[in-house]
Amino acid sequence: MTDFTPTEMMTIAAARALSNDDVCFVGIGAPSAACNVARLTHAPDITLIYESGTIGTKPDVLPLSIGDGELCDTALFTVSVPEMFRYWLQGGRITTGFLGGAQIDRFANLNTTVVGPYDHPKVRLPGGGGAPEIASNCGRIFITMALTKRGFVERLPFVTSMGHGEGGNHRERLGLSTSGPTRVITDLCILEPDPETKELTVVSMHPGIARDQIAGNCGWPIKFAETVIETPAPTETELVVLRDINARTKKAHGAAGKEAA
Amino acid sequence: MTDFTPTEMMTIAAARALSNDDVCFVGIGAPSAACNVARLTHAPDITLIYESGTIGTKPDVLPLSIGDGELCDTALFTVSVPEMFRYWLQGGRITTGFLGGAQIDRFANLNTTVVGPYDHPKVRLPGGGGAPEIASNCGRIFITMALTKRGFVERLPFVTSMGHGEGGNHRERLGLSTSGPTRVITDLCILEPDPETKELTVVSMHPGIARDQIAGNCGWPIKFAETVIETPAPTETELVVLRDINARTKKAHGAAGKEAA
Amino acid sequence: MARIVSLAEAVEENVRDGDTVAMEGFTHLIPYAAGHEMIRQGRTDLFLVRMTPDILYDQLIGVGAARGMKFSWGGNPGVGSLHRFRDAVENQWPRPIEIEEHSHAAMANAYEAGAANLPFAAFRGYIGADLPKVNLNIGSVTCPFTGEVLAAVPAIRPDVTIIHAQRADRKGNVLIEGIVGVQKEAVLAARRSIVTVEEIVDELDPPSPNSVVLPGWAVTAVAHVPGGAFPSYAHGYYPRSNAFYIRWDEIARDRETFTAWIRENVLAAKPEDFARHAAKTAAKVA
Amino acid sequence: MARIVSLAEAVEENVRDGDTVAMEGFTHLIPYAAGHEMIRQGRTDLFLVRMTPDILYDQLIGVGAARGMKFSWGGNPGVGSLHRFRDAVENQWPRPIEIEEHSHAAMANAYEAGAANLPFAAFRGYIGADLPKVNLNIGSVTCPFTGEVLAAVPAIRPDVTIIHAQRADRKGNVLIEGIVGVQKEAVLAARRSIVTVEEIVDELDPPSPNSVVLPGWAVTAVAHVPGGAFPSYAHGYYPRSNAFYIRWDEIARDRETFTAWIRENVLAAKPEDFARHAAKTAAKVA
Repeated sequence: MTDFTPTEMMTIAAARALSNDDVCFVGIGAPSAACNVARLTHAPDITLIYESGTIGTKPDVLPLSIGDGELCDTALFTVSVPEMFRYWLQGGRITTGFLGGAQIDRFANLNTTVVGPYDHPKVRLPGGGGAPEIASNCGRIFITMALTKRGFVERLPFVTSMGHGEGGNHRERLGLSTSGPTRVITDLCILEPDPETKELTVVSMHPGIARDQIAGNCGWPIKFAETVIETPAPTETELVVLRDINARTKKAHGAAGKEAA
Repeated sequence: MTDFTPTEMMTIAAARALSNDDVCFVGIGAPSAACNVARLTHAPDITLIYESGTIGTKPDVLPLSIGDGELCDTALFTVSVPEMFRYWLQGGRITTGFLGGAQIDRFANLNTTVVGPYDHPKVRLPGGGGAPEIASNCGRIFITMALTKRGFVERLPFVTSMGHGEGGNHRERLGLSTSGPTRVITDLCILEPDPETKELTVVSMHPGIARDQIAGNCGWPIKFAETVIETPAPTETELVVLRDINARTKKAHGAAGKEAA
Repeated sequence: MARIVSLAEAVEENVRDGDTVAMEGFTHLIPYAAGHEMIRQGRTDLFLVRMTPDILYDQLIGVGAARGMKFSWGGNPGVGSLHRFRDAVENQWPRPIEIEEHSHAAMANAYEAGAANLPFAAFRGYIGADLPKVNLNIGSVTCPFTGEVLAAVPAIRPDVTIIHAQRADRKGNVLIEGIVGVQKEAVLAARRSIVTVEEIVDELDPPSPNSVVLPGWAVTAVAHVPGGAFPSYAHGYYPRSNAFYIRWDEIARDRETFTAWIRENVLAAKPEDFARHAAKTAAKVA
Repeated sequence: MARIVSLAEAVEENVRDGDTVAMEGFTHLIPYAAGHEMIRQGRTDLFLVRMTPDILYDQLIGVGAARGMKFSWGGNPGVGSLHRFRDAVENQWPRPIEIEEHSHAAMANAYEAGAANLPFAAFRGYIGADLPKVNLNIGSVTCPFTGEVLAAVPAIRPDVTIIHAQRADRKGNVLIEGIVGVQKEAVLAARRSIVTVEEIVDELDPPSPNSVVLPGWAVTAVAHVPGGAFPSYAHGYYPRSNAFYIRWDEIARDRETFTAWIRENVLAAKPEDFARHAAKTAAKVA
């Protein structure tokens, strides 16, 4: 067994959650790496969609932006952004949406908008982008974020996209028939909403991680499921595929750098 | 001067109403012939659009249907039908719409739906197709129809598409800012709505046509403008162009006929 | 993921008696072979949806397969009436038919709304027209910002949509080119879909990254039926048989000639017979 | 009919102080050269509209050209914050900026409604999200058939839309390929439009009949600006300079380095300077 970093474990755990039949709406960063590792390992026929309009894309290097040329070059086809949001996302054709965020609460609501009051923010974050409708229109949502006290907070200053709202059947009460966040994959553990309360609960801990390490990195008193398993360590294949695509990506973006103005 | 038929005069008079700057929504039959004669004579840069989605088309032979392959082959580009009706027609980008119909009344309302009651029609006609929205969304409407008592009627059994409604400022009252029918070109004469009442009024009579011939072919007591001019007879060029395109069309559709099942 | 099957299998599995069926193709790429297969399999009580019914629906109505039809223009393009449609509406032969009539703009918007998973479509339409007086499915909606009142129609959500396209690859990804009509919207609006194609190829190879493609995972069944759009046409394969459209006027004018034509050309025929039309026409073009 | 003019002329004639200006391009084909020309011509009090503001609007905001901005994601893609945007929102430097914030779905639908000449767009959105609490331009509309309540936003109707495209012909017909974003909708929604292009050719020659084309009569001005999308990219011409996006983080972090960069690379530069980037990058690709 090779050594691996917590981020590698997070990406690989996220990749494993995807299957061959998934139609996946991919965000930039960790989700993009996870989806492409899945495609290059156990889910070769997975359909990857980026909100720039590229459908069925198979990038050889990970994009820096959501609309890198590589995504279009390797896509089955590319549609306009209005069509993407209307026919494909709102149309209910996406099985799995991947989100990340600056902050998350215990019901998997996300904030990527502001820290502080909206009108006089302490920190102005980029905003929601596709997240509010990804969160409601995809069959289910996976979230990847490193587990930190700054990120996993007791109360969000702003709900950019809804997870399970106030918990319980809040989604149903708002007329939603999609599942919402079913899994949060961090660098230390995997969380899933409790079936009843919908509060995020640790269901799997990554190899070598202790309970107090997890509790100490979370902004609320985190709960553990009755049975908590150990996340299987990355396999040799998974690590090689991930490191290869990361190396190709670094080389590609680095090369591009040299000729830049 | 060559001899010409009333239908040729009608088509050529309609063609003359179009200019180089027009973006024209073309119907099948007489409108299609008129628009292409205009394009092949005085308006080479006219933009012709057929509701099948073909934009900037330059057919060499006239289509039998609104979606013949010739229209797509010679178009600048071809869009989906929803886009055609949303971005291009409703978008307000069409200067001139061409309509015909089974029946018309004195305010240039048209019926192509039923003769007799809607629920138990004596004759079931094809229906409106694009007409209701062509009539309201184009900058102005031209209508071509042969002048007959069956076609030009006192009262329509069904208003498929609105012309000037009950006359006067009826269009404005309904919130329309487009001009509606500004000219009706028949095989005997040209009619235009009276500036005040909007009642169709004869403004030009084709060569050799007498007033009582016109009055005798109209289902309501038809009015003549204070000054009625004579429609200039077709020129040699106009006739040659019209007859050429008709001959090419007949040949093309005839040839297609021989191999049919 | 689309299954690649025979046309008979595709219709057996996906079209049920009583279904709301949309068969689209705006003059181009009309799925005639699929319609004939439905007649052969004796599907009945169908609610047919199509902007421009034309000969295909004249045939389905004439054999009594339809309980109703939603449409916006019911004629034989450039030729005249649909005699079987008229006979059904005017004389209830061979059975009465319920009609829901719209404008093209309404139908196009309603399919678009269906594809977008919206319950209704709003548009600037029907102003001063009589259809809203006879069609309860034409309503209105008020803009919450300007107070303007717009026409509204319910989204079209067929049980099954059937279209014809140029080609598919072995994963069931479909390419449509030329006059693309409302086919993409009609497929995406439906619960199930059948696409008949001229060719099945190894590589789909669309000419542009922005070509009109339906991915295999958005289609239920793909069937290889060369010539399957005849007497309509397939851009790049064979032209429209305008002559057959003209001939249909005689065939359909009379109940007996119509019934005889159906017996001979539909009931006693097979999907493979369409290949003959395609090949024949293609040869003329070349 | 589109006039083919210099970029300076296009901006002089079509962009006015106080205008609502949409500059679109979803990562791809972002009209940087046109933005720099607006800065050189000193346009001010602009209300900027763009789904993904990115570096282009960071520059316009940083020089104080904008009174407001409507947007849905204001970051440097894959890199981090837009420092000039943050400085304006957090510290009102160099002037306060009014923001109207939406989701991508809302913006895309609002452009689509603008292109379709509708006053508003309805969509399934913002459920359980806080934006409707802080943005009065998010309303709702009720389906007249099902009673369902949907989110609604006003259509976007810019005074002027500016985009970059691959090529135009001499009549001003424009071809856009690859990641086409909302550019077509943004142009059709606007009163006036400017398209900068990599090439002007004799024959537009789209690869498919269904390619994304804007006809010359739907465009106000076309300007030939090779490389005009740099550091964004033009599919088929030159790739995105991801490295410049990364470098921007340092340049923009500090008011002085930003101002110096603008002085040197915008105020002292010309549209023709973009050709250098394009050529250089293209050479690397070949």
